[in-house]
Order: sequence, then structure tokens, then C-alpha cells
Amino acid sequence: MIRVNYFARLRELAGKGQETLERDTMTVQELLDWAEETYPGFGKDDIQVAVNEEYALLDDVIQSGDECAFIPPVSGG
Amino acid sequence: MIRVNYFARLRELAGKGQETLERDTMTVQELLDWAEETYPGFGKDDIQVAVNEEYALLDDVIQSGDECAFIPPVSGG
Amino acid sequence: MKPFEVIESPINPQQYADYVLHAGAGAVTLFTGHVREWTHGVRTVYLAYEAYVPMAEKKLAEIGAEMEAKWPGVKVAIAHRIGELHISDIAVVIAVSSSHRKAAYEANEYAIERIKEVVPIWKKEIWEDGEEWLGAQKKYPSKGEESI
Amino acid sequence: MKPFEVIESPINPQQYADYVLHAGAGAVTLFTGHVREWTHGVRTVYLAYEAYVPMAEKKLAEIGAEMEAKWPGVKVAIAHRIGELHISDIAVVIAVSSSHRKAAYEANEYAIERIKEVVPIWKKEIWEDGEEWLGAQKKYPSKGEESI
Repeated sequence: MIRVNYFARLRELAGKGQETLERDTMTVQELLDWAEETYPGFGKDDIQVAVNEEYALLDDVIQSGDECAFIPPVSGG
Repeated sequence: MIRVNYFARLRELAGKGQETLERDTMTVQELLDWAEETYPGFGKDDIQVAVNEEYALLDDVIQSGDECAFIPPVSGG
Repeated sequence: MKPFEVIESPINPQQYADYVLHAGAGAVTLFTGHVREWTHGVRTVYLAYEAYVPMAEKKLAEIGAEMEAKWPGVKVAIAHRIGELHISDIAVVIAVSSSHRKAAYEANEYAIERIKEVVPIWKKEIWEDGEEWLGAQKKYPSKGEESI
Repeated sequence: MKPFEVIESPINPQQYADYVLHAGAGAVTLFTGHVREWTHGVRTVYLAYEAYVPMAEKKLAEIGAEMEAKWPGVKVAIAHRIGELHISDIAVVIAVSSSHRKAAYEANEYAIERIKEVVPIWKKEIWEDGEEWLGAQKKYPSKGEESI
């Protein structure tokens, strides 16, 4: 089970802040592809993925129990 | 009558903060020369003169009634 | 207070300046980023900030560690507020102390640049006639350039 | 308070930050210069600051005008304290607001450089075993470089 978090524009698009995927492992790229397919207009090319609160690479493997987050371009400050 | 003000090291050297010279006019250079002679160790080469709260040039003429100040190298901040 | 934090209540900047001050500090720089009324000729009614709080606090602390590595001897505190912010409210505060002034200025400016690059915090502008999440520099280059 | 002043009482920095804040300001930088305990391996007991007060306030205001000319839209307040200052006391505060952050950082740093060049204020360091008026950069180059 993989937990994913949505923020800002993506939270509004998904209509939720969090959900869980019943998967044992997947790559970051696979997670982004899944999100783009599930939520048209997701815009995966501009989105980074954090795994356990750290930015991840597209090839990184997500394990069951990991906490993921989609990070659209930040605008703090 | 020209009023002159001393600060910091120069105030301690002159033993006073202020005095008046019974002169009608003099140049800034003449004022510095007078000070060096009157207070040995004055160090006129490192000192600027302000006339009426503005930095003056060596050739500027001081008039009776002007307020002058010897400005040793500043160290605010 | 925590030296690196995301908070929902109004920011008291003096608290962070006090935190970084110590007997060896000759200079303290305190930067505050405020909600301003007009951006690109559009009047802002308020801003809504959102964060991935645990990761944002971790990233703020990492920025502090980067600063201490680049400018040895600096002491740092950073806080970012989230929620609804109105005109002139403080969104972010950065406090830096150092023995000499140059490091305090440089490190402080470095911090705000890094916050805008890596800390998962997002800002939505709410105008009288609309709203928009900011941050997509690729799509809105003029906004990216002109954010505080 | 006056926006450009020399005062004898403790400086409250927030007062100056509040003064420069307005609805168009997106960034405020607040610099405070503090008395630090150790300089060049010598322990400072306290500092005594002295000023040619009317000229110093005039020069501070001129520096503010220079800043407004160089960075249009900035708003500035500067105060310098005189008298006996002890470890961590604030000697000088510089508050700058601007719509965007870059001007607020640059203008603030410009102010402290100019203060050290043209404002008639002098500092005497009092140590456990002596004292010295600072400022003669030609005679004490290492001190000139390392003052805050």
C-alpha cells in the first residue's frame, strides 16, 4: 500500500488531499503515469515526486509503506 | 567669531568639546594648521572639517558665525 | 518556537531575531516577505498558502545547514506561515546572525532564493474576480520573475 | 521616532520595520548591528559611541535620499544609538522596504557601507586593560576590515 498526497492545484484537481494505492512497488515514473491517466490535466512533466519527504528521481522505486507526495512548482516566500 | 567642535579622540586631546576663535574669516586649511599648532598630535592629515554640518574642502572660506567641526575618521555602525 | 517551522498563526519576527542573537554576533539581518496589494496591476484580496508541512520544515532546516556550511558561524532561523494572509501580513521570516555583516546579508538572500526553489509551499492569489495557484514559472514567466 | 535619528536610549528595531511597511511593500530587510564580545581576540567590556548629532542625522537622511534615488520605491529608516553600549546591544538599525526583495537587500547593505564612510559617529572600545577610539583605518587596517 502506497500513500500519495496532493497539494495546491493538484489537490483541487484530484478533489482530495490524500489517497492510497494498493501496490507493492512502482517507480516514480509509473506513479506519475498513473496520476496523469487518473486525473486528466495533471501535468506530470512539471511535477516532482517526493518519497518519504525527499525529492525522488524518475527511476527510483517506491515500496509499500512509503509516503509519496506530488510536488507541483513551489511558490513559497 | 568662529565656533569649532571637537569629537572623540580630538575632544579628549583638546580637553574640551567646543571653543570659539576670534576670527572673521579663515580657510579650512588655516583652521587645520591652527589646530595642529595649538594641540600637538592633532593629526590634521586624517581629519576632515565640516562647516555648518557639511564636509568642506581645504580652500573653502569659513566666515564669522559659521559652525565648524573637526571630523576624525568615523567609526559608526 | 522552532528555528525552522511552518506555522498557521501570525509571525512575530522579533522572536526569530532574538533566537539567532548571541554574544559573538555583530550583525543580524531579518528579512520579512509581506503580502502586497498590487501585483502586475491586479489587486490582491488575499493569499492562501498551503504546505507539505513535515517536508517543508525538513527542507527549511536543510537550507539552514547549507548556510552554516557556506558561511561558517552564521546562526539561522526561518519560519513560513500558511493559511489565509491579508495585505501586509508576513508570509516568511528569515533571521541570520554572524560576526560580520557581509555573511549576514549574503546568507539571508541565499535563504529566500532556496526557499523559492525547494520548499514545498504553494501560494494561491485571490483577486476580486478570480484566483490562481502560482509557481508554474514555465507557464507564467513574468510572475516567476516578479514574486517578492 | 524620526526616520533618521541618533538616539541615546535602547533601539527598538521593530518600530523602524513598522515605519517602512506599506501596502505596496513585498519585502522588508532589517539590519541590526550589535556589540560583540570578542574582536581580534580582545574581549570588549563595552563600547562608547559619540556623534556630531545634528550633522549625523542630516547625513543619515542624505543616505536615505541616495537609496531612494538608486532604488526607486524603497522606503527607509535608520537609527544609530550613542552612549555606553554593552554586549549584544544594538548600535545601528537599518529598515528598508521595497516591492521586490532584491532592492531591499541591496539598498540595506548600501546603507551600512555609507554610514561607515560619511556619518560623523565614533566608537571607542573599552577592554579590561585599555581603550581606543576606532576609525583611523589608515592606522589600523585590520580593524577597518573587520568592523561589523
